[in-house]
Amino acid sequence: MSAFLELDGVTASYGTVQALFGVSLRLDEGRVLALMGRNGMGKTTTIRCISRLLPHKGGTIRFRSSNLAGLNAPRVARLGIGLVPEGRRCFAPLTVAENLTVAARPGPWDIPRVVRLFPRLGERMGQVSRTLSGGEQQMLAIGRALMTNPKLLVLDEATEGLAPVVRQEIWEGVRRLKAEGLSILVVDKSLKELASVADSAVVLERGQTVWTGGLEDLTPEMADRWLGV
Amino acid sequence: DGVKVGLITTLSGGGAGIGADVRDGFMLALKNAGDAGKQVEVVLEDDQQKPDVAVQIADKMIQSDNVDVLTGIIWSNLAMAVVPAATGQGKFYLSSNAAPSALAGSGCNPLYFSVSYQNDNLHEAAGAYASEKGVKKMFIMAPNYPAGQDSLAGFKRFYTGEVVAEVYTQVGQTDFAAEIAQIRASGAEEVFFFQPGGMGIAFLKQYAESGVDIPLIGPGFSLSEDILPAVGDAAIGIKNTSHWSTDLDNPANKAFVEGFRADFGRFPSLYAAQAYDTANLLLSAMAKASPSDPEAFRAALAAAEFDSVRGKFGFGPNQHPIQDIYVLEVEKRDGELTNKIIGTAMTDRGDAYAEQCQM
Amino acid sequence: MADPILSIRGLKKSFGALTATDDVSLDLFPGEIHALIGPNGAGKSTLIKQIVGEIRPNEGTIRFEGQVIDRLDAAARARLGLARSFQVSSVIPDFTVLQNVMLAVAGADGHVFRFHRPALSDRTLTEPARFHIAHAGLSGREGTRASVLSHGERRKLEIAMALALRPRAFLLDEPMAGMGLEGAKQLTAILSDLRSEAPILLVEHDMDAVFALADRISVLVYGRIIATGSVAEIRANPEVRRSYLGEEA
Amino acid sequence: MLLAEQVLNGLQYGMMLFLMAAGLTLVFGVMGLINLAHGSLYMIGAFACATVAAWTGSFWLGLAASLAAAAAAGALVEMAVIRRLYPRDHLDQVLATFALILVFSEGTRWIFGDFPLYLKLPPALSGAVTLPGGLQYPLFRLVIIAVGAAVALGLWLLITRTRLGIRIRAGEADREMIGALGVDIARLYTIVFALGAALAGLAGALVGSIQSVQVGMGEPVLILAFVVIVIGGIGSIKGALVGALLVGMTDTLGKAVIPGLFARFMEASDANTSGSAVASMLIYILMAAVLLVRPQGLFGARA
Amino acid sequence: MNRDLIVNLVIFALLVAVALGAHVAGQGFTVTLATKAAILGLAGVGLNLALGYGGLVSFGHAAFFGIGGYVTGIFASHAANGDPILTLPFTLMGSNEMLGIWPMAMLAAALAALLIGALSLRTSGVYFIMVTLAFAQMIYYFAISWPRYGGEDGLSFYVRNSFPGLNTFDPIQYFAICAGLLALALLFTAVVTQSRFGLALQATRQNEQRSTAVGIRATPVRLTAFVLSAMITALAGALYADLNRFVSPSMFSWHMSGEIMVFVILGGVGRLCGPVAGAAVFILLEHLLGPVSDHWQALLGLMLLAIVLFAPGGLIGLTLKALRRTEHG
Ligand SMILES: Nc1ncnc2c1ncn2[C@@H]1O[C@H](COP(=O)(O)OP(=O)(O)OP(=O)(O)O)[C@@H](O)[C@H]1O
Ligand SMILES: Nc1ncnc2c1ncn2[C@@H]1O[C@H](COP(=O)(O)OP(=O)(O)OP(=O)(O)O)[C@@H](O)[C@H]1O
Ligand SMILES: [Mg+2]
Ligand SMILES: [Mg+2]
Repeated sequence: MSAFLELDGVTASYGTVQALFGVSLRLDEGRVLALMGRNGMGKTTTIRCISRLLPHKGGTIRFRSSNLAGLNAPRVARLGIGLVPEGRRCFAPLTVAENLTVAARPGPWDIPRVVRLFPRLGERMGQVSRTLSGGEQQMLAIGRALMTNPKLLVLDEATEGLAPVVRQEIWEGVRRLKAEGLSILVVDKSLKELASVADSAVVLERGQTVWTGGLEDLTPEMADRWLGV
Repeated sequence: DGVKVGLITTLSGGGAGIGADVRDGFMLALKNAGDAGKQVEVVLEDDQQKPDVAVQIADKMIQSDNVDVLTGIIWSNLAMAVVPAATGQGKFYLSSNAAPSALAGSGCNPLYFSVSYQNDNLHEAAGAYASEKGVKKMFIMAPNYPAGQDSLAGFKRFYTGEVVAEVYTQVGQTDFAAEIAQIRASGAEEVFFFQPGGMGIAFLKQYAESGVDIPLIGPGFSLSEDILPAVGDAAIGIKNTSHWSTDLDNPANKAFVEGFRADFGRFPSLYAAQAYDTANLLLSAMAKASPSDPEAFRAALAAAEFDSVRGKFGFGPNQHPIQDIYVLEVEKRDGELTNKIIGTAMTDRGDAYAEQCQM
Repeated sequence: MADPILSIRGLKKSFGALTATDDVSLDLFPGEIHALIGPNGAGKSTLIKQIVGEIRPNEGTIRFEGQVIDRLDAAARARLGLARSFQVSSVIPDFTVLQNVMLAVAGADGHVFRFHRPALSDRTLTEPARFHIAHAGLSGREGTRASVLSHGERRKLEIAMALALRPRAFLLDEPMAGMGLEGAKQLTAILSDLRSEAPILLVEHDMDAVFALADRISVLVYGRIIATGSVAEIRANPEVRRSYLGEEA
Repeated sequence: MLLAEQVLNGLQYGMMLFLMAAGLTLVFGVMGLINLAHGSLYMIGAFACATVAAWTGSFWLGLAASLAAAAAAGALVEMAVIRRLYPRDHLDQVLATFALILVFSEGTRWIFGDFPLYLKLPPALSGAVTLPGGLQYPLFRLVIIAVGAAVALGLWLLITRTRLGIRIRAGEADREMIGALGVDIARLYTIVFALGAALAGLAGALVGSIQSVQVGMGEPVLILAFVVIVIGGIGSIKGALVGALLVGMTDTLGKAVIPGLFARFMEASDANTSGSAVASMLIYILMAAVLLVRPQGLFGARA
Repeated sequence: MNRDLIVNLVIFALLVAVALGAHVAGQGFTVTLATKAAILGLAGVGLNLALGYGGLVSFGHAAFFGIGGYVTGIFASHAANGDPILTLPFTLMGSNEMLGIWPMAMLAAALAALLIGALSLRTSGVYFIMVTLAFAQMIYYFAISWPRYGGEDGLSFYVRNSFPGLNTFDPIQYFAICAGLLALALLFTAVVTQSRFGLALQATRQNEQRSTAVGIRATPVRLTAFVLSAMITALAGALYADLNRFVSPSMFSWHMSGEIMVFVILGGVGRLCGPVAGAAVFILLEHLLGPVSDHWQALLGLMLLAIVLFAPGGLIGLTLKALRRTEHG
């Protein structure tokens, strides 16, 4: 069976500065993959390559058996990748409702369903997102990605800045989404939570894949070496 | 041997049409003069209608091209920059259009000749005409800059009736609804307006649409042949004052108008006529003297012995024209709009500033 | 107990119908880390913005070292020694890490109108700046432009700039966010040492850090402080557990 | 009566300004592009209308041509030039569109010659009508009020009520992100830019038919359009409309009233010149005053 | 030496070399063109301090350029006719000494900039662009219709003002004066932008919120930069007036503001010699294309377009990039 998402030896640079030196990973349909590594190791850069915000230099990226090399960001997104980017990036001058509808595509996720997940957003529908609290913006970013009804959800530190109860709800939601068959690529710092949802993990070190396996196989020494715990 | 002429005029932007007439009129005269015309070498440059550019071009023509004579400037504000620079460096300047009052009075200069008309003249003539016609109440209007202020002052100098309203519009204004409303409410018998270029086109079109039927009178260049096609039939019948017209009956003018139409396929405007006269004045002086002998050359110019398209033509003490000024009316001739002469507003008119000139 | 360094009384701020800060009173004493926790949108950042003078409260008074600072603008408050970090990193993107921190040093010593001496060779700027960069765990990145830092590195720069202000009080809005496990551990150690220099008002959703660091915790819900107490007291508070901590108590 | 007419003139002039600014509201206000060549697109519309009307004798065909020509020029400009500048500093747009002004102005003169063109209203729109109250008022000025109002309503609906509008605003806020969510913003931008250009062309044809159709006609339009949009608050259609009406009223009533006021305490002819000097500064004084009180314009969101 | 410094020196040296070469070859007018480039470059250097380093996109710098010019014109014309410029509150006589006129021009512009800046800096972004434009337009319309100094016709003063020990009418000597002042202004800008003040100014441009949070109030910093910038541009205006022996309201027009801005962007925003390169190239193109075709402005437009599209960071950005590429092999 060919993988749902597969990266093989991907390299990439920002201008003249190389950031990825060979990232490989594989995510099968309906699974959750954790992407891990210390600050500045290339997690976000990898995600930018997958969603074509940064064209990669070498290696291959395949998603649902298309080679992504020649495609632009909107095309790839329409193939079914929903991105929750690092730093939220809500559309500041748009209201919550507009943020949610701006890129919505038909499917099970609609506004009522997002509001059921994040009741707080329901209370703030008409507010421009610039003035939302940090956590509210994070909820909005997740809701916005879900509204595109993706096949692959990419979460880059999506629980950053959320209150513990909400964070628990998000993880609960992730588990539910996984149960519904959605594939998920997740970057997060909470090992405990990742362990409970991720089927496998990839660790990056200086822009390179250094380890792949089940999270339960990650020994404390490895965690200390690569993640600093 | 020959004379080198620096022709500085506007060849780009909105004023390029007038510049084209100046250039074409000047060149036509040289062409018509045959061999004599070949003695004149012309350096042509675009002033972009910017005074600083004009003065730099003048410097260049004087310092690098070694021209003997400069001419061609259309706009007063450019002339104010260039004329002192040229005469200050010992070069002749023959104005083919702009002749601001400052250069006619205390600022006059032996090396500077106006071959056109002193700026106030056409406005004065309009005032004289209105008085003579017995118009008792006039509404007068011009843009708010020196040429506009001079124009209304010039009009009032010879107008004896009552000015019911004196309105200054904004330079570059394109909508005249407010002024037209004032005209309608003013109770004036006629309206004198000075609106050069695009402002004039816009005003005339809007006036025609407004349903106000108070007659208009303007200076000739507000209804000259370069803009009449753009105004269209709305202009027919409007009176204006000018020292020249396409139908002036003299041989020089016939040759000029026909030659111009044949070469360029349009009626010449007064700008073209003045440039044509300027070139002929220059040629007449060249026949008698060389610019290298400024005294003699100046005397030869001052004699003004050439066949002007205006018929009789002479200079006053400040080297500005003394000439007749006519009343014209816009008409359609051969399917094209132009002016015809319907009367004379002033005869042998000089200007109001000559006394202040000490040369 | 000593006098509070920062003392807030009856602070109120509304946005239209929403009361984001509702009659909040709070003290920050020398040597303490006072954590402010509460659900998303409770008004924590809004409170910090009012303390630093970025937005004006509708009612209430703020005293800093005994002085009423209600009328001072944000820059003046910063120069009095109120340092803040931003919830969303806010740095000077085209400056290097070093220049960013130098700017903070220059701002703190108040001598901005010097036109003559090149800043980069001014050791009164560069030396403290390098020290704080090292302290925040960014050594080796001095010459890197801030815009190319990774998210976590930028958070560290944010801390270095706060340190460089040599403040009399720190107001930190979610400093741990985005830090990564290792960074969070380092930062916990840094903050723990810092409290002897100046007290900290710490807004944070990372409960590991809060429980490890806080001397006192206040809980803000819908703009109101519903509880203040020690770590143990707050962990035990059923209301706080229900509305905020969930399983993490 | 005169005052009533001047108020109507102010309203009409305001609508005319709005019409001239409408395309720019879309391109600059909503998409956030500094397009100095807006006046050139206006000029292209007028020239296309005049030429086609002269060929075919039909103003209406001319009007259609003006929309088409301006839209085509707009689309071309967007695809060939503007598109490459999105990731850059706004100032590069200033330089690029300044260069476009030169190209368009001289190009137009190249094609159409040095002289102003003839463009006249069709008989159906010309002449004066008598309003209730007995006021004679030019029909085309009423038409401009109507077209201006229709354009305002249409734009407002487009921007606030359609997904296209939301997407464009999102693209302005974060172009990369909207792409990552699957919206092909490049194509949308081309469409909207062309639409803005078409509106500029429409204004050029309509307004040009009662002003002069000549090279350089777009320059005063450019500045006025920016003034209108900025007074109203960038990005707000309602703001642009209110801004336009405010400027129109101020300008018209200023010209009508100020010289008279000055005449009360100075000599008549001085009052006329200095009064009208002040009147010509008035809209800039208005703009400065509005922005000093509300730095984000009347209806602008706080920056 | 670093690359930026070399590029800056080369640009300045080129300008001087062109002028000297033309002088030796007896091409007086080319010297005048180089002088014009130096003067307009100087105006751009002024604007660049506000726009490039401070992010203050002033679309009203023609106001200061024109004030510099008019102060020169007014002093010179009063010197010629002997009337005092002012009798109240103190008597101020005309002058034709450049060294006396320049400080006056800069002072007048500084006062105007203080007022305009203090008001305009309440706004930011495009609003700032438009408020500065508004103030310049007010001055422009005032100048057009104010008859005292010629209104739209402008003011001629026939002879260039004098400078001790030099014959200012000699093109190369006048060039020397302008180039000397340009060099001083460049040095001044280089020093100021490297200083603490420069650090603060550039910080407020990029992130005002952050600057405030470290205790730096943006407005005084910006206002200072705006005033300094206006003074440099006014000096350029004074020199331009003397170059032409003539001033007119077109110096105040928005075209002028736009042109100065174009020089800055063309050369490279926030680059020391950017405005000089921009002005020089613009003038060179204008001069070279003029004779090529009647429609040279279209060609000029296309050339500018090509530069924006293919040279991000302006001419200097392009040069630096090319140098970097050759260095990397
Ligand atoms: N826009 C950029 N330009 C240049 N370099 C960049 C840019 N963004 C990131 N980098 C560099 O690329 C490397 C990888 O960064 P990336 O953002 O992928 O890290 P990360 O693993 O997501 O880190 P974090 O946990 O801090 O978010 C870092 O060294 C960073 O400095
Ligand atoms: N300018 C504003 N206009 C309207 N509502 C606002 C404005 N600023 C903040 N709010 C609202 O006020 C509430 C408090 O916001 P604040 O940012 O203080 O929350 P917070 O406690 O910091 O939350 P988080 O932990 O998610 O960062 C939120 O609901 C927010 O949407
Ligand atoms: Mg990251
Ligand atoms: Mg917050």
